[in-house]
Amino acid sequence: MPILSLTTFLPLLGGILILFIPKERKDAIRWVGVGSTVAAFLASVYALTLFDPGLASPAPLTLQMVEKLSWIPSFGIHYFMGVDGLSLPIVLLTTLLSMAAAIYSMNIEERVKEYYFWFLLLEVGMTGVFCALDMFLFYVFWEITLVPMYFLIGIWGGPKKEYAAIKFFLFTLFGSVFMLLGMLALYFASNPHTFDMVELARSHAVFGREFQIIVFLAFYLGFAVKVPAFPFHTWLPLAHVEAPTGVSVLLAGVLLKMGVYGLLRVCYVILPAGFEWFLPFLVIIAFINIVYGALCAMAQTDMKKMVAYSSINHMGYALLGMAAISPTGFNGAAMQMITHGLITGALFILVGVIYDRAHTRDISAFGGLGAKVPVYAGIMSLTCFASLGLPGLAGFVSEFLCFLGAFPAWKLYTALSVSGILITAAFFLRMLQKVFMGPLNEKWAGLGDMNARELVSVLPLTVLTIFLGLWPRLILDIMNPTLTAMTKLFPSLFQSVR
Amino acid sequence: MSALVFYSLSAVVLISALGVVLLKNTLHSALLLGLCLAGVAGVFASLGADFLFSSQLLIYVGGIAVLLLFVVMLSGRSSELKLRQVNDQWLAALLICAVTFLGMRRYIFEAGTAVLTASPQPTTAALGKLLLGEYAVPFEAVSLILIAALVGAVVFSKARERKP
Amino acid sequence: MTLAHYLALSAALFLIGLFGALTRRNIIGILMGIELMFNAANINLAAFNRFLHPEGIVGSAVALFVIAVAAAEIVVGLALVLAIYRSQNTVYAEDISLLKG
Amino acid sequence: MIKHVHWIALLPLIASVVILLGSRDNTEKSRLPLLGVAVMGWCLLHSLLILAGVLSGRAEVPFYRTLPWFEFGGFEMTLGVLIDGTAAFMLVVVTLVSFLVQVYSLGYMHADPRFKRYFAYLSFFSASMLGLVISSNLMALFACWELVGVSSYLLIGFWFEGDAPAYAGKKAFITTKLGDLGFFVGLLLLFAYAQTFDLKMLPLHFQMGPGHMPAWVPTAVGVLLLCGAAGKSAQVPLFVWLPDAMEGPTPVSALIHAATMVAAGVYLVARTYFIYQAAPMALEAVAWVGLITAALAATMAVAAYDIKRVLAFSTVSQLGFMMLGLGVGGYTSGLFHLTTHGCFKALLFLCAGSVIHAVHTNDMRQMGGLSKKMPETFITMLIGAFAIAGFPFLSGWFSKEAILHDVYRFSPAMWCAALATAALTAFYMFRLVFLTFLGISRDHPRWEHAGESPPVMTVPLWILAALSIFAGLALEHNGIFAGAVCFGPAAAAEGAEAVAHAPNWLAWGAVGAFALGLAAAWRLYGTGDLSLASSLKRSLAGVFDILEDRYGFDRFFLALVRASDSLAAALYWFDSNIIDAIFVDGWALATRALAEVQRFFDDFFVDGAVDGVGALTRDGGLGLSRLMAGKVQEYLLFVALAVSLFATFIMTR
Repeated sequence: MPILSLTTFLPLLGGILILFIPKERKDAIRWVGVGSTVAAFLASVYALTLFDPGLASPAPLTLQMVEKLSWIPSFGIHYFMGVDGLSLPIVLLTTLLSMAAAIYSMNIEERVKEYYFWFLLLEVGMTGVFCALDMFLFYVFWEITLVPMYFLIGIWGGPKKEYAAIKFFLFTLFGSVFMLLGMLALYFASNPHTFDMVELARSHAVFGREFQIIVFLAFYLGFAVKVPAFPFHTWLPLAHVEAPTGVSVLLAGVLLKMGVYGLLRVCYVILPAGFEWFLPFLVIIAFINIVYGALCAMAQTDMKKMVAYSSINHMGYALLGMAAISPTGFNGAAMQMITHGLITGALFILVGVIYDRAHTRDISAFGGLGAKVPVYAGIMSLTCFASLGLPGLAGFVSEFLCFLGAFPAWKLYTALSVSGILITAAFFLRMLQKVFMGPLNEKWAGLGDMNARELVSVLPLTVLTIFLGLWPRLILDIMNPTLTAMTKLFPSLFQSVR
Repeated sequence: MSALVFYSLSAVVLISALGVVLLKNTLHSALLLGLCLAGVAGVFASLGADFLFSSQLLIYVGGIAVLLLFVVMLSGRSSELKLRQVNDQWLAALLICAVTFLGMRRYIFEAGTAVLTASPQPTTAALGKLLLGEYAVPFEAVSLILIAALVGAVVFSKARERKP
Repeated sequence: MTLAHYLALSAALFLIGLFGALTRRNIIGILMGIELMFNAANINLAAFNRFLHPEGIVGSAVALFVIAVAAAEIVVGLALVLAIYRSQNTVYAEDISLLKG
Repeated sequence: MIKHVHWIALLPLIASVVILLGSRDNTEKSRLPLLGVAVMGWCLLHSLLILAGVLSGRAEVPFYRTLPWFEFGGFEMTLGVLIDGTAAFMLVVVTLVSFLVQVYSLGYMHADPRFKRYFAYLSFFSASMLGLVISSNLMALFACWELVGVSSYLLIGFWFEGDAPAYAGKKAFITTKLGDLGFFVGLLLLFAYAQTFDLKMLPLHFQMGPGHMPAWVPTAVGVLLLCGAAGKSAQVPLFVWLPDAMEGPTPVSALIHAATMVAAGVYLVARTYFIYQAAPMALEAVAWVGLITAALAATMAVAAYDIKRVLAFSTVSQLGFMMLGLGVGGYTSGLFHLTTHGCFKALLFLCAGSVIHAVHTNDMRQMGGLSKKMPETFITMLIGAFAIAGFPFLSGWFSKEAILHDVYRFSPAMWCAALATAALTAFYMFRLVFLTFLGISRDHPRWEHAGESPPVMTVPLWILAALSIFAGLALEHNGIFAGAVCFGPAAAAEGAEAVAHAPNWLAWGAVGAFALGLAAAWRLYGTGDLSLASSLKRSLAGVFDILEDRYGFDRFFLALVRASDSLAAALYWFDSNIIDAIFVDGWALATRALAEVQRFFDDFFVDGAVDGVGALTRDGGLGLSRLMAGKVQEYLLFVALAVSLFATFIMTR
């Protein structure tokens, strides 16, 4: 039973179904939309039950639930889908966040039909990226995510939505063009010309060092835009601020992971020499991401922009973890992707909740809401604490593993990056203090607490955050074997870091 | 002795030709044309082409020159006699003639080394056989041309009833 | 006398005829110039016949043909002149430019 | 009995969740807080049984049980309990004080609209503190450490309607978090070389001698852990948050900022003492930090007028003493002082709470003569003051005596400073008692309104007072405490024989300091007329201001915060203007300019060429047509021209 294709293309089925529903029947559209995301989530959970974590061997990529059909024989391109310890959790995260975002987006009133169609198409693209194991297919899914996101931001966005949508689109396209070049270079360099990642991974010894470095840089550009790594991050705050709540949940929750996933899956496995050459720069960029992101977040007054910059900070931890090439580091980076997805997804939903009521995200405009909306205040505080890495919540475990992995290899940078945690704590607490504490601002006297829809969309994320924080074994057992095997792939390389 | 004949004949021909070309009065130039044609007939005679000599005299001098005179008389009016007969492109024409002469000069002086050898034979009989034997087709063609010309001339010179 | 003399004579006659045709304003003058050029050609033909192929008579035959054609041509030309004269009241070449480009 | 020790931490956690999510009614009427008190009572009982087991030797010490928590890349993180003498005593102190404070709070917080949530936070705090005490894994300890930080943040900022508590809560969390960074890096360094966090395995790594890990590692880890401890236990650089933390309800101060949380730092140093044994330099650092903190805090306490701030500075000072004790190798004395301090400091805070509850003000200048109005509180507070000041044979005297003894053995100079601080301690404690209870009332309406607190508040006071008197005797009696709480068997023996041959005048030094402090306090404040005190204050105005300003530490940290804010603003400006505007939008402008150039080139050259050819042919055609003017002779002329050219060029070749 092709479970991965099912998980990927169920939303598409839902999308097509939606096209047949007349525009006026908004509720029908909403239920079909949410229904298909729920179906996709159930499919991915079923995939989880099929997954056998122990099956990781030192071969480049040991994949499970593999579907391989020849698609374009003349170029040797296959429809090649498969998952391993690294990609399955992210697929689960994608479907979960899509479900939460879909539920939350039920309050969208204008052009519901298009919204849900684009939304489901986006989900197809995202899930596909993480399952695809043929470079060509990977690139196709990568581009599929771009178009819906452009429309979603461009139509339902905030005041400067067009500018943000265009900037987002061009920026990512700029990156993916170089990625395409890298892909073609790999295709022509491999002697039986192939796009298949597993073959490329096996034949990485064939590629010369300089070749690997250049191709790595091409790929890095494509992924750095998505991560977002330091110089290429300016689209993120803008896109987040302008995107509607449901979309920015997905934007932060999943799209950022495509960058880090790409670096691990493509750059590390296929171009190890390039990755090793770039390592010192990667650590510096990670350090900048962490401290720079945190400091920029501190200077924000707009809640959403602040959370956007905090995502840059958290992705910095993932980069740092990855730069360690140690099993702990990789586990940290992979888990950071999951926990950041959950926490920032919840944060964006919560910011959306207050925005829907108050139509402003300016932190200083609020005050003393703690007494007025206790449930919202409680969940928001919990999520903020999770985001700043309070132990007992998911954020801490992944952050701790990233630092634990990175410290032996890069002592100085890790020690300096730890200051990022303090700055994160500072700006989140400042936000909590300004919004929830102090005298109640009369303007918000009539503010209502969270309604059922919002609670249903945010609670699964919060519960998972707490559960992962207390019992990380749930995720780590899936990832650990694969990632440990990945670190053992290149015994000769990465001596500087051993 | 033949040199004298040649030079005198060529003098007659060239001077009358110049006269035809340069004289203001068309009538005079028509007359001089007749004289020039007669000179040419003489040259034919010096070349031993007896049939040509006679046909030249007969057709050109007798026919065409006289015809020209008629037409000059018909179209001529006293007022035009004094008008300048030469148009404004004479300089260009002079230059072209000079250039052409220079171009042909080499051929004339190089080719003309042949010297008169045998005496001339009567040509009329041979011409007759040739025209009706080998050249029968061109002979018929020429007769057609002549008829066409005849009919054309009659059509043109017929008085027209319609608007002027 | 050598062929060169005759060729010189016919060349001179030809050029005079050409000059006449180009410069005379009166159409009849032009026709006369053309007649001179015909005669120059005939002299050439006769001279070649006499000097280069004394035994043959082709030169004279062609000359004859030339004479015939010239006659036909001059007849038509003069008829035209008369027609133009009658309709345009002029025989000067510059005035007749109906067939302008 | 010791097998269920993990329940001591888990039960309060469950209780806090139940209380928080239980009934919707947030006020006093809900019965849930009693659940919290009951659970804490059970934990206290259980801890006492464990302590009894440990002291009597029946319980297997150190008790060590773990279960696998999660694996990552070949390493295994375990979660478990490690109970030794120190932990047992610490358990008792925490559960005892927590139980008494919860009972006391039933009365103190009765009018609060969020009564239920308060008890939920208290249970959550107790759970995380107990988790910290019993955990066998340094990472789990760090986790509980942060949870304790968060619960203190929640409790300090409990009345978040006001700006001050909210700001104090945030300040407390950020300052402790600053210290925790050091702790965090220390853990990373530790793991980098020891590959484990388990408190049972770690000592082996550190006793293996220099071969196993570079020499600088133990010292670095020790100093970094000290940073964490300094943050949490309010030592010198990072103590700024404790005085402001008094914004929280007084029982909170009593529980968290007197007995338990602030002791966590000392407990951490004690728990990882094997690291400090392997790094004498780090140990000395601990000693010096302790001494400086004790001295500075004592001086600042003298200048404070807010009753809770005085006690806060006193806590910082006593913590300094404990650190000093540990720093000079007096493992047992430091922890003994920690235990006794837990009791009488909680007592003092609760008495202060009862006073504040009565007169509704913190400022001592508005009090005075309350002894007649609140006799029970007065007597218990007096006992507390005597205990902390070091009145002979009370608990404070025993533990402080032990510390002074170890300090003297370490270095007499430090002993003098410590003795001076002890004198100061006596002075400011009695100043506080005399200002509050003796003399004439300086604010008559408040004095009138004041009345003794209800029994639910005074009973815990009496229990604590009794403990303050007898705890010292009980624990000192034939070295019960020393026996259980010592770093390895050798230390116990060496401790005992050291007491024997110390000079006999040493014991009287402490008593002399106590007498001196008491006399000075009586002279200045006891007799009711405060003329001499105010004159003294005017003359030493300069010194007084420095003390008021807490030696500029506050201003330093505020400046630090402002600096980071401006740095953040500058970076954000850089991000949005330089990177965003120039590189990204600039790039867009560049491409648009390029497009403009191309358009110009396209219009001018390519188009121009095409039009040019068209014009050329048209003009050419026009020119040629003039040639065909209908002049027959001109045509003839051209024909002749062609003939002549033919003649000259072609024929001559």
